[in-house]
Amino acid sequence: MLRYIIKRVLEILPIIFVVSILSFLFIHFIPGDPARLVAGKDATLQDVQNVREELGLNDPIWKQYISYMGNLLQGNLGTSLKTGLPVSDMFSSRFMPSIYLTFFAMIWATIIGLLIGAISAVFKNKWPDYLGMVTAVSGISLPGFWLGLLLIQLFSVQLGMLPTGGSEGFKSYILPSLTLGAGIMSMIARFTRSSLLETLQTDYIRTGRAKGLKESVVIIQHALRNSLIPVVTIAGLQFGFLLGGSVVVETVFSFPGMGRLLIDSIAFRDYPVIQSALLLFAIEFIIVNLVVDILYSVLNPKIQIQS
Amino acid sequence: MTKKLLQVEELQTEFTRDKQKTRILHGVNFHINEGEVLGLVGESGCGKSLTSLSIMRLFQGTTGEITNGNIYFNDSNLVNLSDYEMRKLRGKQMAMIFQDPMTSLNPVMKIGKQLTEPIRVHLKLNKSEAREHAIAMLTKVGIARPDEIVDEYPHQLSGGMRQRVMIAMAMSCNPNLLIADEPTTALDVTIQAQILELMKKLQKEEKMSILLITHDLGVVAEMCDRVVVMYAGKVVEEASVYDLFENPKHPYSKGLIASVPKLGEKKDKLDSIKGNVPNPSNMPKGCKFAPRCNMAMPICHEQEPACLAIENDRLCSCWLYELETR
Amino acid sequence: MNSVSIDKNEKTVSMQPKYSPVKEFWKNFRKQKVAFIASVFVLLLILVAILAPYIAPFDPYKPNYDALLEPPSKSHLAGTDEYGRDILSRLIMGTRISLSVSFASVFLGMILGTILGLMSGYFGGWLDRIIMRSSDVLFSFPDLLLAIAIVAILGPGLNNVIIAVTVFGIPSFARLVRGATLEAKENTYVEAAKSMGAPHRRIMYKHIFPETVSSLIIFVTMRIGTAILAASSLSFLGLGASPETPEWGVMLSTGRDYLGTASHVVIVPGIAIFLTVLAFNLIGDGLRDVLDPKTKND
Amino acid sequence: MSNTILRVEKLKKSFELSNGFFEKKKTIQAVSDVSFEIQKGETFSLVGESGCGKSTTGRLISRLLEPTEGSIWIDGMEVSNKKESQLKQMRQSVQMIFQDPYASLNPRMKVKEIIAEPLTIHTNLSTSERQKKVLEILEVVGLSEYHSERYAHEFSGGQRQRIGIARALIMKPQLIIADEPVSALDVSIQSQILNLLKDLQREYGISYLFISHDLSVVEHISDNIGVMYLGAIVESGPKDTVFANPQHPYTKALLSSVPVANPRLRKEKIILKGDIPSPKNPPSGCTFHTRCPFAMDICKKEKPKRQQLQEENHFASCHLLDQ
Amino acid sequence: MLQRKGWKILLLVVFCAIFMVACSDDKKETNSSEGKGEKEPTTEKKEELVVAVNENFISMDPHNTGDTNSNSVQSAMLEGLLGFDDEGQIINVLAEDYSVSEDALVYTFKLHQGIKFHDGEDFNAEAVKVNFERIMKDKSLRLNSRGFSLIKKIETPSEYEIKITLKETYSPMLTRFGVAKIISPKSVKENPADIPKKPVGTGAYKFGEWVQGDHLTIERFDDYWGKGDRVKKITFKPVPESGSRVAMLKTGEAGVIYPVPSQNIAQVEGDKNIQVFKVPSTIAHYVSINTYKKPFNDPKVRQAFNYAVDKDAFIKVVNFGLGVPLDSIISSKTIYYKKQEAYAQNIEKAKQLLKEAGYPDGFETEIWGNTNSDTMKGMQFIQQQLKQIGVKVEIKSMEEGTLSDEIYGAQTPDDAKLQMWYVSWSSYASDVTNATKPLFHSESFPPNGANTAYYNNKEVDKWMDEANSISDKAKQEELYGKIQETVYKDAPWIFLGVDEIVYGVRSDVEGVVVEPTGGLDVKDANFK
Repeated sequence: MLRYIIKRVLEILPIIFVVSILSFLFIHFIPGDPARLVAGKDATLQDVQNVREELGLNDPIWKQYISYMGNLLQGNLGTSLKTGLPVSDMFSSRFMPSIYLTFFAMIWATIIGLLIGAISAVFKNKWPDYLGMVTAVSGISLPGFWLGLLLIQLFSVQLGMLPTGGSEGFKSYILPSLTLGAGIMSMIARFTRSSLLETLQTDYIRTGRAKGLKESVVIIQHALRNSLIPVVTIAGLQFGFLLGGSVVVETVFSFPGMGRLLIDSIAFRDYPVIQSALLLFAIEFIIVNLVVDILYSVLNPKIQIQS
Repeated sequence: MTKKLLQVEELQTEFTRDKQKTRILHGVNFHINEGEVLGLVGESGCGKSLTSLSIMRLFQGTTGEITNGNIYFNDSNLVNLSDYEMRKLRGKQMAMIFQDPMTSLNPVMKIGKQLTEPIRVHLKLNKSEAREHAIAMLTKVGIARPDEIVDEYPHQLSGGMRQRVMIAMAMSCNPNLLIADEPTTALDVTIQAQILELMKKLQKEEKMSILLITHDLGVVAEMCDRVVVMYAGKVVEEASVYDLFENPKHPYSKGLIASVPKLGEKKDKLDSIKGNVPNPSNMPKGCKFAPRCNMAMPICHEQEPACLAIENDRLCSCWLYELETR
Repeated sequence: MNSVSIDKNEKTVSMQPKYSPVKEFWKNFRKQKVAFIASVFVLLLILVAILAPYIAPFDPYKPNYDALLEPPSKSHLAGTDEYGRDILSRLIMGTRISLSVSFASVFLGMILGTILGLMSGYFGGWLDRIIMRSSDVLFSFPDLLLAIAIVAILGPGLNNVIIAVTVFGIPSFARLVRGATLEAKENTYVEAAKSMGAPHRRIMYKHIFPETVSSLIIFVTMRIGTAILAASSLSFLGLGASPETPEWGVMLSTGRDYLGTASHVVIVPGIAIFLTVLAFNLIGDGLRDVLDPKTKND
Repeated sequence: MSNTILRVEKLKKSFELSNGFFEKKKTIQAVSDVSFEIQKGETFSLVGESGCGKSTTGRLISRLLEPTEGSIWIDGMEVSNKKESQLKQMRQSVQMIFQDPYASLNPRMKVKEIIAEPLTIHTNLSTSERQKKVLEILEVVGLSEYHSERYAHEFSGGQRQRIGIARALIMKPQLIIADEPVSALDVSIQSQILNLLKDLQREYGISYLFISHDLSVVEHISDNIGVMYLGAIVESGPKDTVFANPQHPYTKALLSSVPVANPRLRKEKIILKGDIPSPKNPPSGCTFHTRCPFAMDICKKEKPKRQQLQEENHFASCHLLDQ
Repeated sequence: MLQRKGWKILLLVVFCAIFMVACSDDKKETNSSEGKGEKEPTTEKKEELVVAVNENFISMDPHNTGDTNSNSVQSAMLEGLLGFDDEGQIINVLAEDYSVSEDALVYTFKLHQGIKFHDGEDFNAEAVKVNFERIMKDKSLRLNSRGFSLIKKIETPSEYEIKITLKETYSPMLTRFGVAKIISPKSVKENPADIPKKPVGTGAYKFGEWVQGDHLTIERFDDYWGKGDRVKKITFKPVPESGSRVAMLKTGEAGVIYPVPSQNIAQVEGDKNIQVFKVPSTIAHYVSINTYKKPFNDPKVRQAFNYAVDKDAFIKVVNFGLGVPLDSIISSKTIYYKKQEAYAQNIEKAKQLLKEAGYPDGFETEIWGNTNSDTMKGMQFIQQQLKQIGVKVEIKSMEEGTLSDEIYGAQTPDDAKLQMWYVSWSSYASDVTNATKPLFHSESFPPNGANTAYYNNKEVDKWMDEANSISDKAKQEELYGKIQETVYKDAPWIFLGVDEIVYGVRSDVEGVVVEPTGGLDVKDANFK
């Protein structure tokens, strides 16, 4: 198992390398001169050039990349062009709230999604199924930011029950994670339903019934676990969607997380911050998929992990 | 002389699709004696598998339902039992093995767990007792290293081994009746020979009855005491295995037996039955075999023949004999 | 040819009406009541989009500084916005924009993705690896960010929104088609065509592509919903259509400042987006039930 | 020699399996040693259990797969080393029929399109000319014009297989490779198709490479047969000789395992122990030694050679024959 | 097989651990927020003031700060030699007195004695020198390019006297001495990396903690040299969503919110617990018109635009009725402001002017701006207004970086693609140079400045240069009067309006002021 993980991590490295190059190229490809933005609208050409020199933006791109990567390997994410603060400092207070946010979103979405999906499948073409599926389809059809705005209006402004934003205390996570998870919840519910329906048609479910097992045992012990396998894959893939969605949700809820930092930094062409944030996102995504793969092998004995 | 273990009377089963009912079984009649191997033969779509599912009442998740008829098993009518009572029977007194051992075992559950499930439910053994029982069953069906196999997953076993596991599972509560639905169709010939041999041996040892459902006349000839031939949801002929192969009465049985190429038999041309099996939603009027029958008479296209005893222990559903006996 | 045992058992076939895939599809699709209603809704939307300039009660661009942010009333059924423009008229015009943006981007993405996916799945090998690895990399960036980047590079405007939404749809289409291709490739009739010496082009076009069509149709329908959402998210972040455009996302974005004071400005376009996306998703679901053999169970 | 339509020599095919970047590659020997020939107008059958490589052999001959080693001559021309672009001639003279009549016909094409596909690929005939040919061939396989406008899935298995045969026949091929053509069919239909195949052979002088696991069917249709086990032909010869006087223990066991449709002929069988080994790691020496009731020490170490037996064209590979 | 089970357990443990970390963290925070006491009415004097602002703080480095909010926080902690009063005019702070030489090149400051930094260091001329030298050396600091790079030498004749000589005249220098806050020389020498994170100054408050993106806290410095009673602790919170800020003020979660979103003013104005203040600012909104390009090289076209736009409607529609029309090229709060006769809306006259210029049917043009919702709103307004005189305007809202690239990427006026730019400008009320030179001087064409109107008037150039080279205030006033008159008539802009800044304060809070520049001054904040 350990060997497998090491192997997988080794496989990740080249991907991260490619991602780092791509994101580097990508941010330098976007028009916009950070030196100009740092210097201000009223700055003279000389001022701008001074700033550019000072920030090392006059070096050729490959040189900038190498120095960035060199610093990165020493654990130094660089210094923000906009704030002059170390990027790691800017991340430290924003990273965990973002992680919690995605995590809460993922968790409620998974639990509720599985529940709705399973109920829908078991009561196929009966009212619980219809209700469940209407909920699910609505969930993916709602624009995230709109849902967020409405939730703020209802729960924060009208009812005053929950804070409108920030990351202070569990309460402030409720609305953003609700908004963020809605889409995933729907996806999971739909996949669980169809996967479970497919599983319920299989021969081994019939075998289970032929053994004289209770229907609940058949569904929970035999069917559910098998139908989880595709659901896990989907959930993993959707995580990328979550990261993307967090950008919008964090904006709506003025949530101090990585997504908003990224948007702000893009606006300011704060290269070191964008670069590191993108890398972090990619790594997060890759790690989640690694976890999914491991989970997958736990669920599916056919995927043997050689130790 | 012999006691009837299972008696199926006028069994009718229907499926609903788009609010339309399609009858697949059109009144099936047959019985199984204690300690007997009964073969149920017929081509695909004739309803033989559905007959077995009807007996087990395994309709969950489908729209199938028994709309008429009785199934007497050990004096109780299975049609009238509650779901709970039925569950108590399934796996305990009536067990079943299926065609495809690859898909009939749960891929994510260890063999041991799957085997002990019916043991724990029906025999009320605790975990370790059940495990021991399971290992004993695996030994019985000729699996080497049974104590290791219980901790393995189905995909780690070969097809033959899996079918052995299925048999062990079916036999674990010592059932009176084993329904084997095409148990060897998915297996290679040499493995089929092993499994058939095993089933024969177990049947003799345990003195149980087997309802063997197959399309392979060779398997029937090898295994069965008596044979029921089905066509389009009905029994067309019932006879002892010797009678049937030596002197088939129904034109369908005749055609079927004649169309099988037999080893060592030199024929330039095989006999065959013309046409195709009719679609269940679009059954011909009268005798369902009439459109394909060489000996069809006008009445055959009009009216369905009854199933009549034509000799000792022989039944046949054909106007040829009905007219004869009249 | 007397020796051949001829059997023209026409009866079993001729009793059924002649089979036509379109009729069959129609017959099954009509049974999907929800999806059917949803498609009627979408057809209406398309009609509204086509007739928009004729049915809009007011000029959707004309401001009226004396009637700012009026709640829904008899004259303005959906109220007015922050310039006193009639929201209903803007909504009607917006149908045209939102639908055409999403249709265009989805179809472009579909065409490109399908070509890539077909090639990737059919030829396999290094081509497959390159295409799939690149889509992996694309996937590892949050898709909205990708769109933001593209718009940042290309500049704002509806055309660039279309390009952005197209680009981030390509990998999904490529993956879907690749999967379907791999599956279709396993069909014996593909092998049969190969054994007859059919060229790759013919096999891909005649035997493999048609197999991917039904999953494509389903995906396209769902994707249109996603595209509407993506385009409006971009507009919401100020990167989409120019602000006077009555695009639904823009309406939402500019309206959000008035949520507390004139909530109809936000709620109305939000509902329009929601219902439209919902309709497309419901149609997709219905199509899946009709077209996807996997979920067909009787 | 000119009478030989197909000659296969020492055919080998191995597949490489890899699980990922860092895994060692594994090789599967799907076909390790196959040699035989088919005369014009004759049927040669390859028989064996699943995984023995008989279908792979068929695919190699039709060049759906590239042989790793060995040579294939069709009508005197070597095709094993030719590129796809050079195979036009061969693609016309060799046609295939497949096991699953459901999967081998494109469900989205009308029957006439399916049958005309080889014509579309290889000829420049006009639509009406193609149509004419299609109707002719439909007649031959026992279908009518009426069927040509329909889709394949509207037909029953037997009818579909007829369509498949019509498609193979339309180019007037010299050799048809039939991969388990009847094993998916019900017995009553199976016999119709077998009869049709035999009739066509008589009429057009086609040769068949008939691949099947069903010994009874094989006995009925073949002139010569080859018995395969784990990628190699272990015994081959004229049908009558092999069936009446099998020499390889595997052939014997196989023949004895077939259930006989006659209850009076129930007999003691040779039951082989164990399962068929995986081609991923085939046993050493004679690949059959793990299951052979007569295995000797030498069988574990040495591969037996192919030997000519008393009767003409009867070959077998077994150490027992040396005793 | 045990291995598999082991993994399941491990996974479970990991999940639980993350959960627990998450939860425990939350609990802590929830407790602390409950303990803040704002929610429970207490009779005791409150000790913590929460200030909700609209944006994140960027940096605490006073020499490198461009944003208002960071500035507001800093000004409670740090002080400069000079400072600004409520009207934005220059006053003495750390300097007891100062003088400027006739040639406007030498600045001499006399410093207050006995002042200590928060870290115990003494404030003296040496400390000032260390600060100024830091700015002079590091070219990436904002203040470097704003005057300090012009310093020729710094002399410290005595411990509390400092003399600064410039290479060339630079009239905003006094303002710069107000902006350049002095931080402890120890931190400059020993911990320069910490300056943007936790500055050490001489102000009334000292730095507490800063959780990026969440809050920043400052605490009362009890050894402050200045006078006054003030609250013990102030917490600044960035709350970008307008509605949320208002909600915080209403619930008392925040004692001060800044700014109050204009569309929400109505919601809070009636509340007796809340006071709403409106302050005229130096923030001028305008559309700069590329005077170098056809058809805008004709002043008639530009004047026509000015006549076409209804400034009152602008304030009503775009600014929620807040603000005043821009009736000069600088805001009324800026020094030397001279009111001009505003262009009142007159469509007929506008059409007439267009006709005279040769465009009776109008023409097509485009307007650029960033993606702020306010900007987009303003651009739409311009579009609607110009439509009345037949001019079709296409709106191009660009993301800030792209926009600046498009504008400053043009190396010569010929390269410029810009036609109209919707933008705003603000400078210190005391600094008229910066409110004019970068915008109207011909040396300031992009990329060398923000003269995006490519306004080129040699006479105006001359006046500006002259005003910059002297220290005579009366003369300066005269010169700037002429400049305003000339430029306003030439109409290189569409003059729109000057913002009013709105901030909300709970009734029990006093001493909170907003300067015209937009800086929030809380150093004298207290509860009543």
